[in-house]
Amino acid sequence: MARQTMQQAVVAGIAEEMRRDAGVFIMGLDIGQFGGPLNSCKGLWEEFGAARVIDTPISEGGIVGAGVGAALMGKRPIVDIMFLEYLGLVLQQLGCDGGAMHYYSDGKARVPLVVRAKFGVGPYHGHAYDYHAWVAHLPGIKVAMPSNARDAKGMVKAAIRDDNPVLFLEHMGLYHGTRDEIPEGDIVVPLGEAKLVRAGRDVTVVAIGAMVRRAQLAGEALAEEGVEIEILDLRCIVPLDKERILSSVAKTGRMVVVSEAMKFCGSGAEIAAMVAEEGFRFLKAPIGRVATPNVPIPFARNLEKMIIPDENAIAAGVRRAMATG
Amino acid sequence: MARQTMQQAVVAGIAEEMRRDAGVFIMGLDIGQFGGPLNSCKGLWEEFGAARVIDTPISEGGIVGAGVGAALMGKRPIVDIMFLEYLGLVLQQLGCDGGAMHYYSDGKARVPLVVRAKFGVGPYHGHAYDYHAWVAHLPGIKVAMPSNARDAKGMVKAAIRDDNPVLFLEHMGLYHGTRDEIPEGDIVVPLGEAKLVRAGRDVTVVAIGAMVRRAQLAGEALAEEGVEIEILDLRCIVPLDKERILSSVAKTGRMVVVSEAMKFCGSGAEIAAMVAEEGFRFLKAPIGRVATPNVPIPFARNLEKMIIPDENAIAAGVRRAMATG
Amino acid sequence: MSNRNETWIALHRLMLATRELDRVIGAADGHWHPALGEEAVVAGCYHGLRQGDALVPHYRGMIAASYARGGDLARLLAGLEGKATSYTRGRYRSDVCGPIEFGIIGLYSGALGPTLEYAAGAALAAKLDARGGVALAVFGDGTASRGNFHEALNLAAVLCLPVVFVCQNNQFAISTSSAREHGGRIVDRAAGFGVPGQLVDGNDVVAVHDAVQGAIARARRGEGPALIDAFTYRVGGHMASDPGNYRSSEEVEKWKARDPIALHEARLLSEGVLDAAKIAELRAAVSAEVEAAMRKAQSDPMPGPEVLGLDRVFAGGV
Amino acid sequence: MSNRNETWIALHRLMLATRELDRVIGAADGHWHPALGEEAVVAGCYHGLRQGDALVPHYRGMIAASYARGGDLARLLAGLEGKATSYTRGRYRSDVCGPIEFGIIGLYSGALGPTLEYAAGAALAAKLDARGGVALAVFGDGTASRGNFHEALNLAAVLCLPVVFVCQNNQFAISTSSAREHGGRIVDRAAGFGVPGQLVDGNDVVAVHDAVQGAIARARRGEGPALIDAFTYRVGGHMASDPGNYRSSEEVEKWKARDPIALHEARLLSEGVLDAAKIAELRAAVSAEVEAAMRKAQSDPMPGPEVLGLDRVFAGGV
Ligand SMILES: Cc1ncc(C[n+]2csc(CCOP(=O)(O)OP(=O)(O)O)c2C)c(N)n1
Ligand SMILES: Cc1ncc(C[n+]2csc(CCOP(=O)(O)OP(=O)(O)O)c2C)c(N)n1
Ligand SMILES: [Mg+2]
Ligand SMILES: [Mg+2]
Repeated sequence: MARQTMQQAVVAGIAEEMRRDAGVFIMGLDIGQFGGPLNSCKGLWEEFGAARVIDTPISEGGIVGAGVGAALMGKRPIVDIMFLEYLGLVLQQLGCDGGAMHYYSDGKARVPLVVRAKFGVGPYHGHAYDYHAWVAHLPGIKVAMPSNARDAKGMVKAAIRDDNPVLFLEHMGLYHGTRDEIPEGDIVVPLGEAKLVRAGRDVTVVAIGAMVRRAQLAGEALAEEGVEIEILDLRCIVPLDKERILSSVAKTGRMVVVSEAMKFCGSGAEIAAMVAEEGFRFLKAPIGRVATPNVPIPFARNLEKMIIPDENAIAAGVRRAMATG
Repeated sequence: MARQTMQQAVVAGIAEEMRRDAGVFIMGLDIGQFGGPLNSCKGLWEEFGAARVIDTPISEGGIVGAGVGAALMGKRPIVDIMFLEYLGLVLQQLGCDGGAMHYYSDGKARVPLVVRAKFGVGPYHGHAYDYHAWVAHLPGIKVAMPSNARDAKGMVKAAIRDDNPVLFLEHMGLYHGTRDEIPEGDIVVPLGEAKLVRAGRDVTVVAIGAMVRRAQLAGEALAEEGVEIEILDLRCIVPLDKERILSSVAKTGRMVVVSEAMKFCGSGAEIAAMVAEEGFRFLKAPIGRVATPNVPIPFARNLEKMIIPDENAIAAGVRRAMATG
Repeated sequence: MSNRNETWIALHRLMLATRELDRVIGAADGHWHPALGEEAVVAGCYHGLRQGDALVPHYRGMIAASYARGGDLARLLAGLEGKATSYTRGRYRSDVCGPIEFGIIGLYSGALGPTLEYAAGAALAAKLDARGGVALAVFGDGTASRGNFHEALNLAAVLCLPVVFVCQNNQFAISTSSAREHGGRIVDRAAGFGVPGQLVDGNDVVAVHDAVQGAIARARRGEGPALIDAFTYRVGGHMASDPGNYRSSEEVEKWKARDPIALHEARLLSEGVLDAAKIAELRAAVSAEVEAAMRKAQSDPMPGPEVLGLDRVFAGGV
Repeated sequence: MSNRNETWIALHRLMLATRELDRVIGAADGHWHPALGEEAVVAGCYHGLRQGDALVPHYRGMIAASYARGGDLARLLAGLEGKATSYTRGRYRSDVCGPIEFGIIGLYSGALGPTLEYAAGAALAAKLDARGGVALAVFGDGTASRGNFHEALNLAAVLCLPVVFVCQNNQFAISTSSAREHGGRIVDRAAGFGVPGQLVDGNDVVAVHDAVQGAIARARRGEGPALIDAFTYRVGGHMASDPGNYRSSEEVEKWKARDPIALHEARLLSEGVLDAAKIAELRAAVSAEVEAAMRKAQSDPMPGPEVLGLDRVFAGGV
């Protein structure tokens, strides 16, 4: 057992896969000797050398495109684009083209590519934008977002072994935060399985990434009011674990979807719409969405704090859900 | 009164605005002497010359970026990117940067930019993808999609006069189709107002673009079964006309959202989620979504036809909504 | 027959096939993008690649590229309408995307540009394997205005990747002439990346072929990428249905007079590689082959709903 | 005082301010991106623009650019933390985005590259107005790897836009040295767009200023865009907190010895523009000004919730 931060766990997972499979390599800006922003690749260059830990120019489209090309030729590239804020620079290659190749080739092309990106409001001021819904809208590409170090390791390993492009998201607010016990051995967390992190009878709270911990805090506060929420850590937006969501709502009859991404047309809308369509018979109350409003993230720390959902906002959303039905 | 196709109406609207305001100009690929793919700019070069109808290289990011820059300096550029399929090439400039400038500058910057794009399954085989949800997810930019020639003219004029970036979407299946009577004079259709195109008591059908006509056909078939649907032509995704949607659902208690865009994380999810949150008390049945499944649009015409919602799929969605509650 | 003669005949055969494809498909489909006048670039590039090399063709010439790599012509033509017999069973179009099973990376969307980056990535894979593999990327002069060109060339230069970039420079991007498409010459962009640039007569199939093969050999030796500007002219319209009236007929006629097939035919005759009878025979054989393939493709069935495969979007299913 | 002398003193003043900003901000904020060693490029570019010209600065040097255009130093520094007194009242950061009211187009996101396209667009607006306005875009050598560089330069070339592109070439993009960032030299990219390219000593403020002003004058005359490669060195770390240990200290020392401020000071002395006493006076004045502004900024309040303005995202409201 090792106690590791999310940053350490992700790097450890990548290193294990690079040891296991000579076809795995990683490229990105400043990931070599520099170790990557926020140490996102710390130690990889020292162990695997410049041939497999490749520093590149500031050409996000070029390196994701090169990742697609190398993946088509049988490699398993990992591309670190630094920040999810740059997703708009790579969407064509990663999503539109990369996601379609397997299907369009009638199953003959495979694109086992992982694109890593940091995001989220946290101690690092800037680059917080979370645009993952764009990729989730596209066919043929998976979207993973761990909420803790253990899952981060297991999910990055699953992502690397996956034969599809995977967007792997690392929240900067969780990155160097608390440490988790990581079991020895080959832990792999299959993509597409949500995790029950708190059982409860009253309201289903669907959260992801940094929102999971905040939902847990809200859950503790609400318990004191006698409200027991059930929290699902979604872990992946694609594939979406519809079964676990629906069966929880079947039990509670109420749902609040929590998201750090902007609300309008965010992936929280998909989850709410899915339940409004497929789980309507279970619902006793409106489906609440607690999300960042559609506003450019303001820079001043205090303004920034006002727009990102915290435990109070989540608890308030739950209380609204309890107030009807 | 002139009888015009959507293509003619859009061009006429642009020409009127170019006559009105010397700051309006248009740029894009092959829009000059060539007249634009599908005649999207036919006649503009002849009337306004190469200084205001500007042919550009194949540099979608560059020309949308140049549009942003010119707009910041007080012009009112229109950029024709040919096809919405290329949205991924311009998202940073148009959406992430362009949409944030007004807010981030504390209201001092204005980006009166219109980006036009054709899309949709129709007689033109290819370039059908509808990625508008990406832009709708971003703050500070509007998204307009007319369903008929008259609205197209009024909306393109409103878009040009708007002080925000607007993504203006032209469906290729409607482009050279039926002609509408276009009243003389300065018709302007404000962005953000949905239109009631069929009144009915049983189910609210929210549609947009080419789906409006199909919903109307479904409405006729359903009427023979005694089911009266109320059809809203959304016209804009941003701003979203929440009031009209909610008041229709308040009346009918049922809603089906129809969309040619892919279902997962599409804008139809936002509409469903909004009603599941704010109109839950009206709902008697699950909110149905009739949309294109998340699959790369297959090329064979018969396969393509299978995935795009038609009047039968819409009617089936309505019948499902009627079957419960 | 000497090695050189064999190559020259093969080049001629591929040029003839390219032209026959234009004739036969163009008659059936107004949306077809003919390579009329550009056959020397098509044949010069696509003939003679090694098994295992990655080929990233320009869309204009994609069917010829797929054929040159061993694709079945009838199946390729079936892909024009998405017939069940095509390489993707109708899921995708063959005119912009060749079969991946022949090492071809085509356009998987309508967007021009990213394929240059896929070529760089394929070359990176080859470099990691260190077995002398290369990637060949062909693209239009208009496509060279996209930022992807810049990022791909720079990345290839910095990482010293075994990739050859060839601009099929037909001087037009739809209606946009070179002067309005790019400042400067494409070939002069090479220096900005520290990469050798070579201008070749794109109407001389042997010149194109030799330049491409030379650059490929250099790349195989680990000496890095190269840019070739194969300068030619789009004699036809952008599409079969495009009258191309945005340029003078004198200009078109001038270039027609430098027809690459006629030029090479004259060389084959003057160098005694083939006589007139053999040349006519070759033409007739190619023509018959293309026509037969087209007839077959046209009578092939459309795919059934089982091809749709909504649960086959991801590798591994769902 | 002669025109030349005035300009030289103003350039010196702006270099001194740039260095003082680095010293004062760097001490307070480890995330600050110092322009240490690059002051000649900063001052040489940003001094002397006309009212109405569009300025699109590099992020490194943004505060100095905003100051040079007339921004209030205390308000600019207040923007480092998003204070209520800053030009955007805290909605956005001043270190990467100068106030639009001074004709500055900054970075409205973290993405490097698109600003070159905004500059081309601002130049297009100026061209349509035909009143001799120009746009000046400054960007890093690392940024030059982005496709935006290519698209912006090509567009500017083809449309003959009045825009000057200056590469603040400090030979590093974070830890990535020139050799690993770009094949070839930045200046050599100009020829590929048919645009004049000029390499200048980026440690000589007069050389930079003259080159930039020359290119601007040319652009004003309607002769189109130009690219200037202002070659210098990033003496400091990427951020104030970066030890920069991915390069040799000899290399750093070598460049420190060519300190642009010392070089220009020597010239001011030897040409008799200023004597030692006047130079010391200038230094002290600039230092006092920057320190006072910083004190003011640091004591300013953070914004209240009224600044949030969720209904002010769109012009015209909502
Ligand atoms: C990114 C992008 N923009 C626009 C188009 C539309 N388009 C299709 S072909 C073409 C012209 C391409 O010119 P070039 O690269 O010179 O190839 P050519 O047609 O001359 O063979 C254009 C603009 C596209 N396919 N992709
Ligand atoms: C598109 C993009 N990719 C990556 C980054 C992260 N980043 C911030 S500064 C920087 C280095 C920029 O290098 P250069 O353009 O040479 O400017 P310098 O820092 O040397 O002044 C990078 C990579 C970014 N801001 N934008
Ligand atoms: Mg061309
Ligand atoms: Mg630099």
